[in-house]
Amino acid sequence: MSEKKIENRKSKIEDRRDFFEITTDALDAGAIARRVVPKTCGAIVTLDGFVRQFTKKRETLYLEYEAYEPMALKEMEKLIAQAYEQFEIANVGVVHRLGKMEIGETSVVISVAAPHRRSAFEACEWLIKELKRTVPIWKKEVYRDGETWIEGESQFAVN
Amino acid sequence: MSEKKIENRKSKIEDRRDFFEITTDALDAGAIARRVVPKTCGAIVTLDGFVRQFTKKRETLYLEYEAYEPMALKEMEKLIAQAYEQFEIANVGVVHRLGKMEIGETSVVISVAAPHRRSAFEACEWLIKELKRTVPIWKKEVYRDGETWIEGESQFAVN
Amino acid sequence: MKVQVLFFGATAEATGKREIEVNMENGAKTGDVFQRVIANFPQLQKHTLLFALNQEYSKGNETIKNGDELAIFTAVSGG
Amino acid sequence: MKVQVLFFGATAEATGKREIEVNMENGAKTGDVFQRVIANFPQLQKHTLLFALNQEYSKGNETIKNGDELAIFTAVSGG
Repeated sequence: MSEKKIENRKSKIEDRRDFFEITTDALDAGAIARRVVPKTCGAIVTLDGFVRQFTKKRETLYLEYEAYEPMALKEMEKLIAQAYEQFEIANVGVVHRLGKMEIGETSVVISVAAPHRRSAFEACEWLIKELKRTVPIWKKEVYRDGETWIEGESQFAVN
Repeated sequence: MSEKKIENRKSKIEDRRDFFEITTDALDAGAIARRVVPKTCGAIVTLDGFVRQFTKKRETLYLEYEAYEPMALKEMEKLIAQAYEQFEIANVGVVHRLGKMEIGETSVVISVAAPHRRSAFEACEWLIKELKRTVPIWKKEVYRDGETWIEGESQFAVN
Repeated sequence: MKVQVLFFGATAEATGKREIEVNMENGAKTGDVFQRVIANFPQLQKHTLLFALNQEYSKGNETIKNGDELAIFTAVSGG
Repeated sequence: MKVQVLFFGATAEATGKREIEVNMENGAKTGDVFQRVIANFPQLQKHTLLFALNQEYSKGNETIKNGDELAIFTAVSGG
């Protein structure tokens, strides 16, 4: 498991415990969420993204995720830093799983704790949107009749 | 555990599995979230509300939740029905715990699965806001030097 | 005509009761019941009170029936 | 001057390689490297490509240094 912790980030909240990780282990959304709990917060908002069985009626058998891992961790760290600039949040946890995933298995978990619920919802939604746009991770969908590397939409495209 | 399931609600999504429950058991947010997963969805948004240690610098030792249980279940059912009218969502799970809860223990979990992430975030946030406003559940905060039944703000107040 | 009135949380604590039975004349409104209960337990007046009839929020204008379940409680604080 | 170019996912599949080494003249820009790689692997042209230099997104205008780590990949699709 690649793991980084952010130290010394400015925040009004003491007791910081951000993390962003890439792992091939199965993800437990509830357990990840509880790691972002500071004493001054009363709510966590969690996004649990997982493998969908049907996309536009085409049946997916399983997925494979691959990452440019050191760059992915850097981009995750940037996203968390940007989230702190935009939202009043206390802690953020982002974990993305790599490798083969069966239907229903969790591929990504983003948990945000905040003193105010509203900020937690906003930051969590912003983080998943940006993660899908900027963090170098790719998924291959494997169907009965073939497989496709999914290509996202990105403002970074230069050609 | 009081448990109700909503049958026959209109939805574009097959494979419905809503639930709303009141329980004195410990809540596992991740496990609750996974119960709302239909095959056509790829994301769950979960709100995990728990016992805060400090509220405005006053230290809470523990909390006690009490409900007007049959009415609370009716109000939860209404909220879920209203959520389906307002948001394109696939499944909703709402579980509130009653009784004594220690610092950090989860008091409420709301999980929403939807084909589109945006709707899941919106519906989850709307549901917790409305639950706090309309569902007859009360919490008593117990401090070192006393205890208080917390009184919310409600549009239903008639005096 | 007898109706049941339930208390929860702060109202149970204030009245020292979880439930009482109230005898009302025919044709009485739920609001009449709530007023009578508050007159008997004036300590309830310092709270912002909500009312319910048969497990639905009530504005006090329903005519009561024998065996109705009424409730008086403070603004909710779950979550 | 030698730089390393990494491929991932669709670009690794299209090129049949995970990584290549490219020899460039002094003063070359990252964009020059990317263009040369695409010329050598024209099958990359049918993809929307993103570029990175030393694990940061690149617009192709940086001057390369010996040992730089470049990468060519398709628009990301994690989550």
